[in-house]
Amino acid sequence: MHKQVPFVVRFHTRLFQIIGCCDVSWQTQPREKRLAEQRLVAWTVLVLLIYSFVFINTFVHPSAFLFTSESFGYFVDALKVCIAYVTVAIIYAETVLRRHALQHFWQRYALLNPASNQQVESTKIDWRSQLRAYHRFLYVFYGITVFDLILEIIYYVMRAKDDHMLQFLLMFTPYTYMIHLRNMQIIFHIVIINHELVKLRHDIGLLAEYTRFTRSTMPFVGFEDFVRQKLAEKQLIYQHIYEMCDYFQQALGISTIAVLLMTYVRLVVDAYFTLYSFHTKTHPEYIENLLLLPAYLEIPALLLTSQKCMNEVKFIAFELHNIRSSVDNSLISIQIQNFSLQILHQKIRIDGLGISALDGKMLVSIVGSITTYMVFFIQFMPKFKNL
Amino acid sequence: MSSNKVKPSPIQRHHNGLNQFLRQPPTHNSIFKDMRITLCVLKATGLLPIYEEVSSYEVGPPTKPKIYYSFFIRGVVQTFTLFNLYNLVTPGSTGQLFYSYSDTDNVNKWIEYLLCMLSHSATVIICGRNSKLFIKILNEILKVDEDVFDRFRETLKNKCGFSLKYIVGICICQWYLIVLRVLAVKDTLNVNSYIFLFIYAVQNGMATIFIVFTAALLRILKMRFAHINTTLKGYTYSEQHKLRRIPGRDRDVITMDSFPEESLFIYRLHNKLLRIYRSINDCCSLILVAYMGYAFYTITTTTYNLFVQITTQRLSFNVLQTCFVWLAMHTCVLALLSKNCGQATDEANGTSQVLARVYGASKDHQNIVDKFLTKSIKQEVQFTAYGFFIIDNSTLFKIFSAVTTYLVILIQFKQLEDSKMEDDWSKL
Amino acid sequence: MAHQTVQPILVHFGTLFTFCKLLGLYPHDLQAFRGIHTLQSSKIGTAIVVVTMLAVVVLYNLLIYFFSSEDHDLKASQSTLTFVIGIFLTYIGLGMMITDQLSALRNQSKTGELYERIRAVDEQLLKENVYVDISKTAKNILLMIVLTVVSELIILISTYITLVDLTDWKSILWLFSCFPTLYNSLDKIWFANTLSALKQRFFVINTALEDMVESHERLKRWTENGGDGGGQIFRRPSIANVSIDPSLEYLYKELTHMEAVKAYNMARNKISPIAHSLNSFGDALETPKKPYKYTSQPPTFNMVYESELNKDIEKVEEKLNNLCQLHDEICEIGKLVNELWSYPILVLMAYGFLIFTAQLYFLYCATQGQAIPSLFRSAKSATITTIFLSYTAGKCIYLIYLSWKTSLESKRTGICLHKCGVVADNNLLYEIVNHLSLKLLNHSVDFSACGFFTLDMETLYGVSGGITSYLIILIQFNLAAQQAKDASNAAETNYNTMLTTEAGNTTALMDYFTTTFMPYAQTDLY
Amino acid sequence: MGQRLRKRISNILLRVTVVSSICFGLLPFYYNKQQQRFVSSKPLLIYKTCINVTFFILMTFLLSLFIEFDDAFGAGDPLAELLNRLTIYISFGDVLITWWINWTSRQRLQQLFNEFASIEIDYLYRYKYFTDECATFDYYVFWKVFATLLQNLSFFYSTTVTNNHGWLFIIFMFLLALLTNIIFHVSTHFFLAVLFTYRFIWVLNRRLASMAGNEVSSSRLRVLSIEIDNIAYIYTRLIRLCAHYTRIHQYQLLLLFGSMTLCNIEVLFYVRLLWSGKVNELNAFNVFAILQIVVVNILDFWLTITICEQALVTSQKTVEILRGFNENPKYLIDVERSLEGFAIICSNTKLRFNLCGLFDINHSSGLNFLLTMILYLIYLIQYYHENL
Repeated sequence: MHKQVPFVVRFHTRLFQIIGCCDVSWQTQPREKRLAEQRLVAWTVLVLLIYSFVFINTFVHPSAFLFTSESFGYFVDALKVCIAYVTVAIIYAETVLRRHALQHFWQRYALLNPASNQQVESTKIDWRSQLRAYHRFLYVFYGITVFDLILEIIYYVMRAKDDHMLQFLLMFTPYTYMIHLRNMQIIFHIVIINHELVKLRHDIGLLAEYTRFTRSTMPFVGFEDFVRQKLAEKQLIYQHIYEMCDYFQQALGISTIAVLLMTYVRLVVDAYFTLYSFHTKTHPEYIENLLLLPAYLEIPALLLTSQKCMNEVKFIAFELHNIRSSVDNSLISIQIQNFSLQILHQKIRIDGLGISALDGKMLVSIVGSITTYMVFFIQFMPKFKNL
Repeated sequence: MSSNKVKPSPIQRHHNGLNQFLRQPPTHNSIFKDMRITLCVLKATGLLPIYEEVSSYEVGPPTKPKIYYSFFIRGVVQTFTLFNLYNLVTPGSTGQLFYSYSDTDNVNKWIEYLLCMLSHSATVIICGRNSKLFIKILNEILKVDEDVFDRFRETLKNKCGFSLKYIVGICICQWYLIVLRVLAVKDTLNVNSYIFLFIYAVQNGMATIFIVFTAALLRILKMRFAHINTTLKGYTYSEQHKLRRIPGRDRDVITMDSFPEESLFIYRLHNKLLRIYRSINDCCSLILVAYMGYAFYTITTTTYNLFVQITTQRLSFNVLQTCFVWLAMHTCVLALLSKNCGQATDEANGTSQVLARVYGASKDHQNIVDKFLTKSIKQEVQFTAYGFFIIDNSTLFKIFSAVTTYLVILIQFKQLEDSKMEDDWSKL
Repeated sequence: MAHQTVQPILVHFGTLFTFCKLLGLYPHDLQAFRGIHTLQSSKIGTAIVVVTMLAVVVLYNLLIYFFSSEDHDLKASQSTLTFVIGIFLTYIGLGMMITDQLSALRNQSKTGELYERIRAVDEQLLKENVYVDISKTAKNILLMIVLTVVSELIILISTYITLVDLTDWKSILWLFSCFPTLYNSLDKIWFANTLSALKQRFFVINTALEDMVESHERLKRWTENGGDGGGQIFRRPSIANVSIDPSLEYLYKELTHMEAVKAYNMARNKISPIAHSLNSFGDALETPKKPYKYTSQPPTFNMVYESELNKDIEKVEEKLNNLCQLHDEICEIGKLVNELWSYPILVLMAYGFLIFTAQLYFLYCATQGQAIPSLFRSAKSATITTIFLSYTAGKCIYLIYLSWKTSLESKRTGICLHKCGVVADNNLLYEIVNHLSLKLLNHSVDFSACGFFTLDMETLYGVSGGITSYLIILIQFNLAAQQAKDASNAAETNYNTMLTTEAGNTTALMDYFTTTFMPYAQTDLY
Repeated sequence: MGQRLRKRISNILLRVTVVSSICFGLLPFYYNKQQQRFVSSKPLLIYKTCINVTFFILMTFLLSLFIEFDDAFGAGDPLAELLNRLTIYISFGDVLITWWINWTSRQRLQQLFNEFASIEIDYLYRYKYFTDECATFDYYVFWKVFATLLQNLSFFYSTTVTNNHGWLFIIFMFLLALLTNIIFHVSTHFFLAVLFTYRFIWVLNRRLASMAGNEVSSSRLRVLSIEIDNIAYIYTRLIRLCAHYTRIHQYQLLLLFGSMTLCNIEVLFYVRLLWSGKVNELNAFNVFAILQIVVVNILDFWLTITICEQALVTSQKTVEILRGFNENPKYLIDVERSLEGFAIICSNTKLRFNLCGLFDINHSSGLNFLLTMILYLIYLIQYYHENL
């Protein structure tokens, strides 16, 4: 399975294995495979243990890490940390428990791009094509990560001395990175599915082109039959993609919701602290508040990517209906009907746990509720003192 | 298989249909049997044209004098509305109607009157514009009845008895409200206020009665659709199994041989009914929007008043009664409307589900089924209020969850006022 | 006759039924159940149920009366809002229990019919030689009962010991505070298990379809590996693909300049590539023959590897038809279940929503050291509140989750059907699959509470959003009330009052704004 | 009015719109008669570039100049001022984005127009009489032009109402009017695109209905199936086209709606301020001068919303007409096949105008917009309750 996977995918999967949230190995021999998986699982559990130790340590002496000067602030801060820990725990648990689904996902992927024994020089072109294929993911991933790192460095350089904030960050930043990476992993899988869909759409578009072309000129004998056959193969491919999407949801569904929730809570809480700092101090240092700018990018990145992926299916339907069959041959029309019924049945709909389809509407609702709570905080800021 | 859930199979219906036919030939068409009074009221108030009954299955356009009569009535009503509007904007004339405690309540009451006028005049104007359309709808329904009668020898019954009850209830409510209102005001009212109240009640009544009429129309449609579905049920696989089990019945009526032409007839009927449904929706949707907005606002303010009454210590039974009457009336009418819309829509969409249970042995039967099913994938009809929102069973629920939210806003206005009063006192 | 072979699912409901009989929840006939495992309506059972119901109602009211003697100061001290909420919520539990029992009385006959139909479905499935394994049901039921009883007892006893003064003999009445929820949970256990039974039936049908797919694929694989002729036939497509690729790429470049509105008058300038690619496709033309070979092969393969999809098309059609009919029958049963339990489910959901909000609100009040209604005294300790809330929420969420899963399972049937169609690439089969999948699109089983809202995860999302926003509203009302009280004492705090009330407005309004955008029930109205 | 007159007027109006948008440098191409398609021309392109540059310079100048002016109402209220600033900035941003998108996607725009033209050529020229019958089309054109004129009028009216008449101010206002007209033009383009889609679908429906209605002789059945295939093909092209131009216009529309909503809130709030007697002069004239802005805005907004709704409703009607084919038993099998294909297309790909995937344009979301507006108004009023 190793060779047919493009290097971009391979590299990033390796990365996710290193941070311990991807427990599948691509060994072909069952024995090595089992060994590798055991190693990965052990590593995941170890990381989880480290995180839980940090968590416990945080609550053993909260005054060192948390914001304790005001009751509501303390509540919110503790809430943030707890949810972060719970999210990380969920992520790792899912990684360990649902690794077979992920395995199936990659198997389907391997089915979709069979080992093409091409000569070496073609791999040169491969580089660029792969980069183009996954550019969206690459932009999102490296963009956000680098942005975040830069901000961290700036903060570290410009921070005030003996800063209480730093301790907190030392405790909290690993969580945020963990969740960020998981989010990126989810986006990565979605992008892979999206890429497959694009390929399928493009092929069907070609078929449509041919049929339209044969409207004007006489095709070779058995052309209709050939098109029908191609369509059947495309149907098989679509079904594989659907299964990929299904396994993806089984493997990462819960943590999708968890990550969204965690990011949401973090945004709300940090908004509270921003307002608080503006409310108490006359000249607050902005750099602390700048630290959560990358977090604002996480949710749109995920939601818009999945929306794009879901829209792709519509275009497939378009292309499909552009395939014209000559009137007397009903086989192709039966095939097309079957395909569109299949699309109707096998909906590619990315929703974590069926909570809500991850698309723009969810984005709107999230933004709306964040504004709600910010206004709530603005209005209640003076009252929290005696609360 | 359980037998007590399914409707009587077509054979029996054929038989009793036949008996009915033998007993009495259909002299009167059944629409007007049980909603005659509703129609009379609507005709009298000029909302519906006063049509002729040409034959038992057709109504003709109204004659000239009757058209003039409807015009006249509408004009009178509209002038009264203008009068009310004038009274409303000139504070002096009906000032003593706004007796309430706080500023907010008065504003609410004012807006309520305004909305009532709005919905009523919307009803009148739209009815006046669509009078031909209404006659067309009635004719089409009658045509459907005729076809059904020719085919099955039976007159469909439409359970529209509720409309009469509702109308009586509404009238009683209105009178009761007038009385309560008059009693509520301390000093003696001037004539303007009396007229104002009376016209207000009339407007309310007419707007509401029209909604009841719409509900009745939908109920009629629902019965037709239901009849289609029961007829189709005879061909579903479960029925076929049962027939195979039960020996000694004449199969010829019910076996699949009769399916093609039966299905043809049924498709035709279904299309007709869908067209009627659509045209009813087009006629009434703006009226529905206006009325629902009005009812929603009224319910909200009434609940708010109730809340104030409960929370404050001074409890006046007059206001309590008023609130309860308002709530009861509007809630019942809204519930009626949404229930009927939901039922009609479900039946209309249920046809494809029933048809999906027909398993034709031969290819052409399957094709007949497919022909219908392909055209009804993800194409459920909806009864929308001018595209603003869908009216079905859940509408009432949505309305009440919206009422709570608005209630909160109102209560906070009240809090603002109280705090402001305290503020002024502390300043004094 | 198949009656012996399938064993009615009610056999496993024995413990639950006896327990319900013990508490007087279900009116059905005990002997009939013991004997022939059917639910038959009985007069005595009805009488017993009515009597127990009345007794519980009376005792519960006594309890309320006794404990509300402590509440007299509440109305004076607290904001009327708290008082009203308390009074209102006290009776919801009772109303829930009454609804359950009344609907149980109403549906006496239908319930038996329901299980009868399930048994009939099992027989049919057995005719399709699909066996439904219902052995786990008993264990599940036992587990649920144990969970329910344990959590009820924990809540009851801990509250009783910590928060009720044991000196007064009347405090024994507190025992009755747990009855409504207990009855409700038992009733819901019936619902849940019936639902999961349906889910299992759906699952069985899907697995039957997938087995056909499996066997056919195995057959294909066998023919690919074995049989020297298969070899180069299967090497062909890859070569063909290689030869195609460049032209594909070229066309791709041609096409990707323009997306959605693409290639209007492109035919002219693309003749050459298409022609080129066409004859490059031309030699790939042997590929299509491949699956025909196996599907239309004489049964020489079938001796070795059995695939139903290769048999004569009538048999396959027969089988698929039967499966679809069974699917439809199960959908009908699902509708019946939904209709039988619609009111209890609705009341349960309302109860969950209100109680969740109220308990949290009272918890807040308790932390602020304000008096709370005496029946919600469990809100005084955070741990009991947590247990109670998790118990209630678990009940609601499990039901929602289960019905969601069931409808998902029923939708999967169409997917599996299409798998069959795609795997055995055969034109006759395609027509059958089209026909049946059209039918399946119209088989709808969606669980809704009286048509108000469907029971699926989206509703859960909306409800959680609603709970938070209403909690905020309540809390800020409470703050406003407190402020007003202070203001009445001291005049100079008016300013704060102003602030608070403004706060109130903004939150409520913005909350309204969010709920406008949230996928909450009321979204469509705005 | 007479059909021919109606047609002529609407045609004139359409031509005027195209010409004026060319003058504004929005469309660098013109309609070529003999090729029957839109061709881009070098001089137009150059003209477009230079006029855009001049406009850009103008706008920077205006923006720098605008900072001097305090808020137009002089309510002396910080929040109103903030709102005012926000409105202005958003509309400036709208203009900027409009230019940017116009520049980047001019080819796509040209394809868009050409696609419309080619659909006309491919199929619809046969049914000229249907096209002429579509009265709604012309009336909506009139309405839109009327609304745009009203917008301009109200703009100048509100400038004359405000009391300070420095020449600088006058120039400023005129230039501002120019810039705002660019936005109006873009919205008009979207409107017209939707309108054309609506008319196409309407004609298709008419054609289908006539096919479903009359009995066809068995000789024409083959032709019938071919034509149904054609119609289905045109339908898919239309839907794809609609998705395309929605994607082109989405950001501009979003910003337009946003600025419209903000402006309305601001104006209504200002009316409330007037009522509260915070600002001394309150007369009917003044109130009218304020309210007409709201009315015109809402009229313009609602036109856009309602034409989208019209298109949606018409495309839903198609399926009902297809149902009408059920009533005729004796079609050949291939007619049935093409009908089923068309039905499946309809169920698979529905017409929708989706802005950035955030929300669709139809009546319900229009209602949402209005309600949000009222909501924020209430919020402002409550916020200022104690000093009103």
